[in-house]
Amino acid sequence: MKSSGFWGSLFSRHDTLSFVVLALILLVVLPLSLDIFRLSLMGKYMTYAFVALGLALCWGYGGVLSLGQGVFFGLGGYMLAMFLKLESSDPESTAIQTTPGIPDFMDWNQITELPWFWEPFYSFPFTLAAVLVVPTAFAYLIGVAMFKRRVSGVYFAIITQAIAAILTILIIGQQGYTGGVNGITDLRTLLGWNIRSDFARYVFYFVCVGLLLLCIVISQFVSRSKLGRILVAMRGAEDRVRFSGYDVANFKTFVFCLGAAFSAIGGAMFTLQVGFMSPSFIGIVPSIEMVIFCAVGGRLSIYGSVYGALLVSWARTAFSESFPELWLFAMGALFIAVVLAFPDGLAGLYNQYGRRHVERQLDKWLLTLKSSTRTASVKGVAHERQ
Amino acid sequence: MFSDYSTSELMSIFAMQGFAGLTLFSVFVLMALGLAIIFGQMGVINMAHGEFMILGAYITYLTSNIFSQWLPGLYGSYFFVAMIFAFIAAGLLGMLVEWLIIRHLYHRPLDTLLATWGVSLILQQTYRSVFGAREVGVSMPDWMMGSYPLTDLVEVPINGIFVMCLAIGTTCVIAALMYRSRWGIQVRAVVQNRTMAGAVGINTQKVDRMTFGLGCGIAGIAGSAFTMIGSIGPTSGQLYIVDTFLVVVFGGAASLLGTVASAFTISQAQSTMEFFLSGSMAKVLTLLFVVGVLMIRPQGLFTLKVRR
Amino acid sequence: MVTDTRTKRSGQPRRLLKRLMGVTAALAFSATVSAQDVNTTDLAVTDDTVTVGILHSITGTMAISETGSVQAEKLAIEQINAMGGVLGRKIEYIQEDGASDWPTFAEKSRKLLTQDKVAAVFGCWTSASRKAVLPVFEQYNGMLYYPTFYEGLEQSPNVIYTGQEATQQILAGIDWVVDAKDAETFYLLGSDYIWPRTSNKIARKHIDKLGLKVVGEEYYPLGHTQFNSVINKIKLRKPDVIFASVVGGSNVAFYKQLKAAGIDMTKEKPLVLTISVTEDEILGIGGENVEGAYASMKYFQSLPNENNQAFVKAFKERWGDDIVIGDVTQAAYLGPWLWKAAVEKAGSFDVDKVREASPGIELTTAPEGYVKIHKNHHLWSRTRIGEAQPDGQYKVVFETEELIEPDPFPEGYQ
Amino acid sequence: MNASNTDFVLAVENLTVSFDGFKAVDDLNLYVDEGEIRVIIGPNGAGKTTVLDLICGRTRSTQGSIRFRNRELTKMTESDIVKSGVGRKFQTPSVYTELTVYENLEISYPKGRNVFGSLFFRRDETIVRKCEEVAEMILLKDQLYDSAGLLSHGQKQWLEIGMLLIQDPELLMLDEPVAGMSVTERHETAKLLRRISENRSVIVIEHDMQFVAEIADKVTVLHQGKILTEGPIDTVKNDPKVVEVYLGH
Repeated sequence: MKSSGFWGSLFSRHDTLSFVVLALILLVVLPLSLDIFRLSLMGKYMTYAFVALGLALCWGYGGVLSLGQGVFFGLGGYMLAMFLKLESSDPESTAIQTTPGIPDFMDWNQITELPWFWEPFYSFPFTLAAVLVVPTAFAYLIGVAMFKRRVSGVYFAIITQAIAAILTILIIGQQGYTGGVNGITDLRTLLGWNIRSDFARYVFYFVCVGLLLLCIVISQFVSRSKLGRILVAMRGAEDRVRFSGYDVANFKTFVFCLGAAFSAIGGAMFTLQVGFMSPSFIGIVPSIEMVIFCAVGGRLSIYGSVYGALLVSWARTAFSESFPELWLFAMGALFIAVVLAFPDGLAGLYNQYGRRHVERQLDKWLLTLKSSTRTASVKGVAHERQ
Repeated sequence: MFSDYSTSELMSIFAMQGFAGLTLFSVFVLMALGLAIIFGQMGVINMAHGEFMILGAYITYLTSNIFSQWLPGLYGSYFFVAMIFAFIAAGLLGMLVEWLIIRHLYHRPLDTLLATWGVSLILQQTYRSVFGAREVGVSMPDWMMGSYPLTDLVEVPINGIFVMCLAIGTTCVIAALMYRSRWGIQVRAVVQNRTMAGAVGINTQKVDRMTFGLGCGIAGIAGSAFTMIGSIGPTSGQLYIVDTFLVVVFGGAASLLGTVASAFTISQAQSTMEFFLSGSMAKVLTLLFVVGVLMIRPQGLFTLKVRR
Repeated sequence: MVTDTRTKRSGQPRRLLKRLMGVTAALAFSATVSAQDVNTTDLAVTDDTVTVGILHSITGTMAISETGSVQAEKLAIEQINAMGGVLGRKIEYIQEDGASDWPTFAEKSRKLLTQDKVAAVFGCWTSASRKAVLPVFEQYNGMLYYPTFYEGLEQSPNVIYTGQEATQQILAGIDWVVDAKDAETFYLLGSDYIWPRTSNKIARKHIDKLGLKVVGEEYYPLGHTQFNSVINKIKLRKPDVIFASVVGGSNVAFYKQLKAAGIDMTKEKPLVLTISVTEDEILGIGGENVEGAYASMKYFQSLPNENNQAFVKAFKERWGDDIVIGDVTQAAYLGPWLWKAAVEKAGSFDVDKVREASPGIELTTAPEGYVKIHKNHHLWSRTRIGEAQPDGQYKVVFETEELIEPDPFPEGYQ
Repeated sequence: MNASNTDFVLAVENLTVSFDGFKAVDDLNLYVDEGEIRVIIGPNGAGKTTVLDLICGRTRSTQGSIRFRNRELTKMTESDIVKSGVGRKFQTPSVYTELTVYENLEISYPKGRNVFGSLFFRRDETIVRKCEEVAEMILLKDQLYDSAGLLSHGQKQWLEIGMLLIQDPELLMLDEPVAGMSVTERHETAKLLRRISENRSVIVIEHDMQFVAEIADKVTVLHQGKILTEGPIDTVKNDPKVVEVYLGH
């Protein structure tokens, strides 16, 4: 229990429970109960959970609704896809092309030389850095430009939507450099390792879970820090925060960048697990869908947003398998119902009905645990705020 | 790039290009007017706006079928009847949506976005179930097709003129309603202070419902007009939604004049750039221009500076 | 990327055996062979049924285009079943919705192959969806029958391309406008993605070879609905031919605005040569708006041959009198039949054997006439020129004499 | 504008702001002394709140200068103005209803004000003690760990004043601090203000004349964006111009 002080500062007792339950579900229950096909689907849904998590911070905590999270998801995914594409475009396997050694779609577009901005993506460390840095830097630019000018609320949402539209058109239009509407496809290996094998799928699933849990820890850290409280304060009384000496724009930019970085990680994991990246993730529809994942799960809840992403994606697959013609009705009705009846989503429902019971049980359980071991650190529990 | 053409050719091109810009302008105005009322006046982010337009288009399609089957003699005038039906149908559906969903959400504007997105999904699937997944074609009465030749090169499309007249007419009616009628005053009162408006005896619920219905009804008219220039399918509405929102936001949400001015600016920018650049780049640059201006003037082109 | 390691591995003795089996099956396939013999790779084959997959978008923006393909594939399967099925087994199908979303296509194809163990999949429409599922089919060794005319530049051992690749469609069309209409100048216009761009590239090279002139080339984003500017440019440049590969909703807008701007396609110049407007699209555009345009394709609903008359009749009986049948719908209809023929030739549902049996398969009953699978997995086919009529049908005005050889990697056009 | 250095804490000179031609504040001059409590009164729409908005940077002036300890404020960002020592309470109590009283005060404590500072901010003894001290001063010691949303209207006003106190500003601006308070609460507030002003200057906007009389060193009467008169409360109250303005409508 050495780390209880640090852990305790990040996680309340109930957060700990939520974290452990989620980790157990993702690491133990699902891998044991699902075959590899369903499990890698779960892995795919999990990549959306990164975006939803980022939105919970941005939108739930910071009050900044972005309808362009797909941009960052897509950018992260594209960064990795560029690396993988270069790896699978070695001169032997592309010998049939006019210019061997460059990605196939470039050859189709009469490009005879690798464009300069593709060059660095031969390097794996550079790519990993780019996955995080490029989307975050882009978010920073947007954030500074928007928030310093006090663009907020609906206006921000619509502008981010326009940015998503711009980027989609650009990527589709510059198909010689980007693969166009097809995207970057036919990715085979990562550092010589077949990414399509079942084994690779298992590995990616667990890597994905690991990264998601890491992002949750980071979110916990942020939300329980003073910055988290400032965000909550800002959402209610922005002027008060501003006139308490805070530069509100910086805080919004930070949380927007953090959401972008999470989305980018999700995008990169998506590329790995699905094996391609295309502009259809950058557009408006996926961006709004991700907002809806977050809303269904509970925009104010870190864990809720994750469950929201997993459940809605799962429901969509299930519905479209059994009633393909009806799933739009079901989804539409679900969104309306969530907004009208449970504005705080699943997490709100849980807080209203389940939480008290769970906490009581948890108390009881901790008490017996304590009295039976006697050695348990009292500090860890006493540290909790009342 | 102009050296290949004679002066008269150039003149005609500029004339035609100007007209193309005006047509685009009319299209934008029609798209945006309904939303300017719903979003600008009521603050509801109606993501189903495109689907309301498509409802108008489908109603037009149905009316045209009815006329060609039962009243072939009156076919030339079916379009006007169709527009009235489109207005009524979209308006009624709008009022229904308002009653079922929107009225619970006036204090949570961003949530209207999510709920209306749900509405748009449901409407899309409804259209698909009722009208089939394929696009439907609407044939125009003969007098609306073709064009009126001014010179050898310059030809003015008749449906372009029609759309333009429609846009101007609708704008005038809406402006008169909003700024000259008693109802308009009530709407603006409710927008500015819901509680106070209720206290002075305005039936705010009724005003809200009528306003939302009116906005949707105009979307229906727009959709009806778009059967002349665009496609009608279950998902066609999505094509318009981003452009529509940008026009409204760019103009300054609360101002009708702003919406018109912004439609003019964006359409001229786009059609000019389309002539010199490829279509894709023109679109990208137009959007960038709009985003850029919005960064400098976040509240849009036309908003009053008010004391807070 | 063309070589198939699995085929190499199978070796000589097996090939002989397979050939023998093929003969046996062809002689008397009605005498049911037990499931283990015709299925050594654990596909969903029982003693009386075989399961295949249908994978198209029935929701989302692409549902508009893909509906016809689904209908054609279902019709073909029903007809085959009515004739006794394949190797004595009734075909059952599992339909999945790609929802116009490429990852969903990949996900669903993986499900069909690994969960449902289908023997073949009929599906996909856009290139993007095909590109998305291709790795899945290669990994799990599935067989995809892909119906759309497309840009070429691909030749997978796991796909049979039942539509035309770009050169088949384009070269004949351009040759025809040059010969029959004395066209000298061309304006190339397309939606902004790979198929129109590749098609226009091929068209441009061919036009150059003929010593003629391209006076403009233009692309608009998918879903764009305002074409007045480009129409003005066309009026200015006065091309003899507008070579159009605009797709989807943009199509409707383009032709309506073209007509409204006073360009009368029924007159001589400029004439429109399209490679993207099938009878399906005309339904949305309205026949009177495309009247006089020429389309270069392998199939039109109005083809007069007997096969086609029977097909059109059956299709209308099954799906309603109002329905129209376009090029892709017919190509989709070929899929199950080509698969059936290959399975019967191979005497097995095993994908490797079906693949090996496929090249050389002929179909004399195809609505478009006679087709044959080339060893590059595309079809030999004729290209026709149709002139659009106000009733939404095409009148066939020209037909190539020979079957055109498919050439997905055309020398000199890349 | 060639404003010279002065001894005043705050020197507002020739300040004008117009909204689409309407001059909400018109060529205003205002000087506030060290340790002074200045009350601004005036009828609705006189431009009182706008003056505070201008000083704290919420609204940008059209022309004129605002000098705080001889530093020009008109070009500074809001947060820099706060950091230079100007605090401001809003007309409607503006507290963070989703946080506890303690957290409200802690956020206002001038430490960890930038992004990373706040991210790695750790609570320490000094801060806790300071918050408790202020809570006692504003009579909210017992509610320290309650959610601020549960406080009464008057208590919210006090909390907001406390949030300003913890920043230790040299100039404190309060917009209607006793609105919605009971008579006893008003007295408490008056006492509080007296104590606060021992080591800082305070500008108060208020309507309640009894309260004004209780606290004001000097009263400024604004009317239509201009100063009508200025002076001790008794002089001002009997000025016929003021009576005219208040009763004339």
